[in-house]
Amino acid sequence: MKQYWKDYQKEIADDNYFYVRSCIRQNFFPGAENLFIDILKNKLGKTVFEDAEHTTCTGIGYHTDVVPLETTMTVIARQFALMKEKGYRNMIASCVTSFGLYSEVLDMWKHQPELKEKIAGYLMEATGRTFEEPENMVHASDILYKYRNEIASIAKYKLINKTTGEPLKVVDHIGCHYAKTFPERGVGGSEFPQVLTGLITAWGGQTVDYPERRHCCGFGFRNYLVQPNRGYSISQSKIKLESMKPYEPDLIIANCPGCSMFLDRWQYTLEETEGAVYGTCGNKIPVFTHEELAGLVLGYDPWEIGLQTHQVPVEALLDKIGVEYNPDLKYTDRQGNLIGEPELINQHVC
Amino acid sequence: MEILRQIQADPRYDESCRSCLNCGVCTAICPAAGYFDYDPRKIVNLVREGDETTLTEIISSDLIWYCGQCMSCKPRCPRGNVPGILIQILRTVSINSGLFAKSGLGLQQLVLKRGIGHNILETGYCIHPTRVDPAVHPEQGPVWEWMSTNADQVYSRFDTGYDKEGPGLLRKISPKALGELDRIFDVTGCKELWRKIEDGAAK
Amino acid sequence: MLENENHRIAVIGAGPAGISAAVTAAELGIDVDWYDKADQIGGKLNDYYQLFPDRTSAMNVLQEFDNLTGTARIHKHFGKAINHIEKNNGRLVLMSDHETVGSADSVIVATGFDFFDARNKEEFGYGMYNQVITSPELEQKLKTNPDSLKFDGEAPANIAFVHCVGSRDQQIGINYCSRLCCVTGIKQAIEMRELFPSCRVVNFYIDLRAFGSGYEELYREAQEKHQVQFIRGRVSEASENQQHRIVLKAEDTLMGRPLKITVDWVVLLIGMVPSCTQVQVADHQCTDQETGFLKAANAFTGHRLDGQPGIFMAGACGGPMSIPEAAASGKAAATEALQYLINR
Amino acid sequence: MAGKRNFGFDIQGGGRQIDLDHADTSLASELKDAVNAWSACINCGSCAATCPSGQNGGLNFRKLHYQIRLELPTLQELSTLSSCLLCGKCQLVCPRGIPTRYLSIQIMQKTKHYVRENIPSV
Repeated sequence: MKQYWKDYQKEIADDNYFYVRSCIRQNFFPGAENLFIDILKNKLGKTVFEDAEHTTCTGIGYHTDVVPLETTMTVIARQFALMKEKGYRNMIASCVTSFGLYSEVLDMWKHQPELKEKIAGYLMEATGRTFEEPENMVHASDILYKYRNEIASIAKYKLINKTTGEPLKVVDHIGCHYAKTFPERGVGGSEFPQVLTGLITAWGGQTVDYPERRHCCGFGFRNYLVQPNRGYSISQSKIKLESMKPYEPDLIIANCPGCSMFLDRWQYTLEETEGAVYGTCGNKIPVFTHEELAGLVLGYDPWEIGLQTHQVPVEALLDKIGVEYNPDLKYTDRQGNLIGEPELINQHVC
Repeated sequence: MEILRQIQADPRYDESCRSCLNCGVCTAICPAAGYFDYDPRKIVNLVREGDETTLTEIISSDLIWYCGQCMSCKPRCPRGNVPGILIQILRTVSINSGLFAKSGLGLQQLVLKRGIGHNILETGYCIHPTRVDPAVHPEQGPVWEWMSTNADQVYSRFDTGYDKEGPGLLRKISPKALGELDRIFDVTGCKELWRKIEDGAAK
Repeated sequence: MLENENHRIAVIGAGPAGISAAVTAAELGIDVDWYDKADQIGGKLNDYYQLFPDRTSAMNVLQEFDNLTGTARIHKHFGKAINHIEKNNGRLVLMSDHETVGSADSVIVATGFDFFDARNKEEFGYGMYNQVITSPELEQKLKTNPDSLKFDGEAPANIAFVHCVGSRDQQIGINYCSRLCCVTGIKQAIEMRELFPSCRVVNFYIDLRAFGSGYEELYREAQEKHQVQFIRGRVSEASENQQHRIVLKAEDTLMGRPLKITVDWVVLLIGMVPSCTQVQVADHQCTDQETGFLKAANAFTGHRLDGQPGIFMAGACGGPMSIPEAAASGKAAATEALQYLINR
Repeated sequence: MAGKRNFGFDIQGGGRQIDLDHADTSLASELKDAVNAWSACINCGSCAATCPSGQNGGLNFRKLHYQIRLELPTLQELSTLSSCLLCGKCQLVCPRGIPTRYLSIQIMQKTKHYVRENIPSV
């Protein structure tokens, strides 16, 4: 008989990582991945390698049914081939859907070795490459979970309200493809994964358990990507936001780039269409990725890690924690010149 | 080939569609079932009944296009079924048979293929800042509009490698890598699938 | 009948099957060495409130059982779990961990079952949410402290029973049906309606297996007389709201629509699993590979364990079983043991 | 602020979910007192299987009865009962002895008002 899911722990390699990026994270959270690499290299002293030749895993194409299974498998085999060529065995995926898909592919190959042979043939034919499966395959949030206490020991800030001394109330949202597809591959299993809760509590915050905690953010692939279908997508986020609202969370964190983006953007849309606001004091709830949360407690500059690319403004939260920042640099370029400002959304002060 | 045999020939079939208890745990937490007139439990049953006329009907209908692929159904099923994966199979068979074009939602495959599909082969990414047009993405809000219109400056702030060859944020994927992707798409039948989507939609 | 008057039978377990086996053997004139890990007879019967289908008091049944056990031929050795049987020169040696406790010419294994640990079904939040309890816990509350079933000092407004928890579920590696949970849920639903007449009681089931004598009648009584609601759909997840009530999601499969309900109590009807103290027989695996319960050499004809002369099984160590079934099985095993000693 | 912009899609849904916390069971309460064995149904479907009107689609007596016990059906769902011929075949086959023909009449009578109020043309 299986163990209790919440006790489930998985093996997370301790160094020498091969990092594969996420399409959505790069687009919408452009500071997050470089921040993650920087934390690994410069704060934790790890070796992490990014190969310029790696590409999308085709996950969004696969889940929108425009890329067939064997194509996706072969593209994934190509990523494995790059990793092997560079001498790495431990893979970190930035994207939760990539991670889920890598897990799925590895599982199918385990049960159907002839399929793996077939894919090896395709890869050879198309690229002349050969691959080996990674020894260790994790999601980026797993790494931060593994080193959460080390990060806490060098953190500049805690997830604590500076004025009241109370821990911040943090909603954790786990991307569905992180553990629902393979519960044993997620820290803590599929029902109550510990991967983000671990970060929140190690860094001084308090997790919020609300009824729709396990509900999907509603990305739904084709249900978002085609404009008239988006009602499905926003309705699911609305279910979550309405359910968490009474708990007055200070912050939402998500390990999936899609979830992070949708929980951020749909708050804007819901205010525009229905006048609904889910945070306190008439504010929306800031949404962070796991890298951004780590960066924040480690004292990185909020604008250097990309918090200005969020639709929900983060300043009220930064003030609550006591994070130092220069408001004048929010919308500037690398040289410090103002790029121009997005249309401002009202922000209230409690 | 009969529809049922095509479904059963998919390597994902065995892991997704065993016998069903009709307990409804899948439908209970399915985001699509709360939103559409859609019931993943019934899909599993229809496939297991295996009636060709019914199967032809469902793969010609909107019914198979509601699922959002979150896979919330997977960890709960007491028989280890995965309706979300069965849906992937049904969609594949629907496209291969051309029947997808009989459904309004199925026909959206053309937009998705020309969007996501072409993005992958042209940029190496499923999505790219230059291809998320604020005009058709008003819900992305003013910050995205700002990022998208000032992409070079915004993205370069975080990585000078933006849109250049070499590692880094949204690097330009090399012609060599794009060439490999293109050949993979050829060899593994993706281009063939795309032809079917274009042809089916044209009819 | 028996040529050698010194033959002894050991009975391991003092639940309904063990009681019945020990009493029967003693009545037939054989000395019985009786073992149980607990200090008293009755096993789980001690924890029950009322028994289905006729709601007999569990204590009365236990008292009646106890009255039968006072014969001189029964020798109680309680407070020690026998977990291993060795063979030595035709004698069966009883071991507790690695210590020899006794020996016998024939052994009846009646070690019963354990309840499924509901924490393994994490989606129901058992062990996390106070308002999620199991059926034996409800039984205990009904028996000793019905007041503890109030919610915030008031009669609960809604109670849900969740069937098939730890049964018929590949996710936790238990594919068999525990059979008795259905009727337990029906009985307890009635008890809750009687205790709190204003309370809505809903049973979430996949198939209602009211197989025993009087069970179907009890089901109908629950529906008609007590207005217990039955919804055909397995609960998919339980979560806690701000008032610490439990929100359940299921599909009403008869409507073909998802369904949501907020309740004050969730009672998980947990299934039966092999006992952690189930006896291991030396040099042989007598358990069913699939279920882990003991398995008779030929379940159609008797209670003999395969390849184990003199060892018999009785009751729920062989799989989910009701109390009358376990008692009958204990009686049958005792007569088979006697037959064995005569024919030996 | 609401409705300020057209986003190209509608926000709705959730209507498929049966919400037992807020379901209207007033009709069920009335019927419970009026009809013997009201709650004895085991959803075997014998009534629907033998129903002449049900053969043509529309009315599913088993489902309608079940639904009323959960929530108030929509007008459209209730109006399917208008095709009931009151032939009583359902009553002959019910294994739990529910007086289904009488039940059908009772549902019609008790919802007449409701149906009239909501569809003025009826």
